[in-house]
Amino acid sequence: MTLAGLELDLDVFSGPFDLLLTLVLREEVDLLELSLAEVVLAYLDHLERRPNSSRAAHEDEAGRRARDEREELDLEAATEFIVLVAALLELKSRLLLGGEEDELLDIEPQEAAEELLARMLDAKRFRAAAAHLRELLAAEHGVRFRTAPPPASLRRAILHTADPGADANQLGEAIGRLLAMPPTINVLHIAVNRVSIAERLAHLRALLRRGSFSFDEAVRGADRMTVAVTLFALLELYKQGEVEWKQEESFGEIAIHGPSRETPRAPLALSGASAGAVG
Amino acid sequence: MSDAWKALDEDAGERGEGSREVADTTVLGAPPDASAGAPALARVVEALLFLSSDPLSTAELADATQAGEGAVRTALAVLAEEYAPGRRGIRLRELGGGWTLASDPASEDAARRLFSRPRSSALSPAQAETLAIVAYLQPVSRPEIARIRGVSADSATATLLDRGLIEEAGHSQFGAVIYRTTAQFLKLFGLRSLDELPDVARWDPTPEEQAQLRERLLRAGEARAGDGA
Amino acid sequence: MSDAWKALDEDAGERGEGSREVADTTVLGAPPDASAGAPALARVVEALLFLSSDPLSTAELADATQAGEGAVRTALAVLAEEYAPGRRGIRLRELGGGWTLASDPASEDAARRLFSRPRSSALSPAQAETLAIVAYLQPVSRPEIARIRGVSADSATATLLDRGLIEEAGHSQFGAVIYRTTAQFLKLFGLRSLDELPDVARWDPTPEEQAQLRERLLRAGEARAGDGA
Repeated sequence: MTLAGLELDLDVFSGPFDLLLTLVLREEVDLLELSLAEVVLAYLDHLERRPNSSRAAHEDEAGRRARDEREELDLEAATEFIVLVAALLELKSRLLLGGEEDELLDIEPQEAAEELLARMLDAKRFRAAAAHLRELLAAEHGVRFRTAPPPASLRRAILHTADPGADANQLGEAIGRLLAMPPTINVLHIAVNRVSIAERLAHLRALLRRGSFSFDEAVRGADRMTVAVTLFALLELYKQGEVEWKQEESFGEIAIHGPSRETPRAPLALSGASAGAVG
Repeated sequence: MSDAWKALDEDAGERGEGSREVADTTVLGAPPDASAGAPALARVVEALLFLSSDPLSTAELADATQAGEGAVRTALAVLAEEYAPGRRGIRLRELGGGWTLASDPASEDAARRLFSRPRSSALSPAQAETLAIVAYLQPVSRPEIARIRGVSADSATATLLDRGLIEEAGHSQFGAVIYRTTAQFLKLFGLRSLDELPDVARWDPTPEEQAQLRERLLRAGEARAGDGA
Repeated sequence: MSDAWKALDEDAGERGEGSREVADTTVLGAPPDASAGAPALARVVEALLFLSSDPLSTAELADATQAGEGAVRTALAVLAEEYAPGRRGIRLRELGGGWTLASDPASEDAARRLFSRPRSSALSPAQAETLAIVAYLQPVSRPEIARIRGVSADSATATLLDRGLIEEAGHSQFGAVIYRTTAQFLKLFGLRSLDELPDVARWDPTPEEQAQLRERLLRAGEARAGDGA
């Protein structure tokens, strides 16, 4: 099962996968118009279809067995496909994002191959280095270190004579770093509506300050993405112990309020939450 | 030295612990004639005493080594001889119903010089940030530290606790551990009190802000977290 | 005791570094009957190694004991012999830029029974790969790690941070957190320093293999219809 056998029938291209790849690398097919998800789906169909469709009725038992063996997933071809699609995805994401790496877009097949090669070598190197590290760690199996603190008497003695050698200014510097707001990133060129968790956290905290509220209120008029991110933010607040909630029945209203020590934490029916909120 | 150990080993055998001794060596897989060093069981007991920060009873040692208590007592006798006062920098002591290794008091001056000096490794950025948050906002909870830093502070917190710069100061109303700095912290940073912490204004990137330090740190931390997500 | 140290120090100073072996036997080495125990400086060094949870460099030991580095090295040699593998339940190791005492692996079974948890779990493949990238390329940013691995390294990075094997080393010019390995990493992996990691080029494919790979990639890019099917 070679990749050459993969026939595609897409909006912008009809023909074998190999040809598509060539055309993309030569910029004869616009990568931006190509749905890579469709390519992947076609490949999966291709994998599923092959054994049944190709099995001839008159084949004898031995012939069929030999054929079955041949038709087991060819790992090498599958790996190659994944590597190539990954490369296409990266090229496409660069096209979509634009920016400083523009010059890399005009790459020739030769350059594309070189870049892929460099990447595969890097991956191979560090996989091998990782195996080495695991061996080192295994060789140290059973070696333990003492972690006990110094005895109390010695600790008191140490405190008594400790040298004031540390600079308190580094603490002020650290606070200064933490006070700096991150630069606002220009996201105008991205069409997708962006909702940040920070924003939804702030929104929920603002609602919380006014008292209790329902999840529906929190996401009134919001799109699905905002609803999802809001739910995620709510879970985060719950994890931090800043909110508690109650849902009387599946798909029912989720009542949200600040923490009270009396109320035990109740698990949230997630399906109910999203369905109730989105619907 | 090894002769002394061997003599004890033989002695133990003669005293009637022989059968256990054999069982020990079988279990632990050491050759019966450990001529180069301590007998196998004594070595394992020594390692356990070395690793444990609390005294270990004979019963605990017997459990862990799967040897008899008699054999463990023999091993402890071997170690007691080895660690007799004046022989080593470490002593074997019986304390609170158990056995423990402790440094020889003769090394106290050197230990004080070693530990009272700021450790050679400076604070990592993560440690400095965590310590700064605790110092300026104390008491402060672990989730707050994580919110301000935008990443988990567990490893940095553990190191600061380990170095005695911060300590636990109870729990928040939500059950999170809260932290404060220690007297050791003041001493090492040359501060008489927390009031002497340097004024943050010098490093403040947006000095015109009037809001409280805590609130501003949380806001910036959340902005960073939202940015990364 | 300070007199004894002083004497040792002077002695070591006179002999210089070249004659360390001679110094071992004639000055500090255990007398033939071995009944007297380790010499004073070796005992203090032993106590400091016992007390410290981090490896101690020769310089730190010399500072704390107020002895010369030569004398400290001699004392370490005495201890190294005492703690030679197979002799004791404790070993002297040179790790992470200094000297430290560690348990002998032969005691691992008993230690696991006593402390009822394994010393440390092995690394997952993703963690090992991330650690390898940090170890070889440090300081390295999170996006760089993700680029090399081809997948996000967030969870592996968090685990490695939490286990104290890597730490933050500031921020890149674009604001990404950059990482480096810790002394703990060296210690747990049995390395004296990062220099002991083998050259990463050692795992490169041969030029022939690389040529073959390049060939295959090019073919995949240029293959025409009609080749297969």
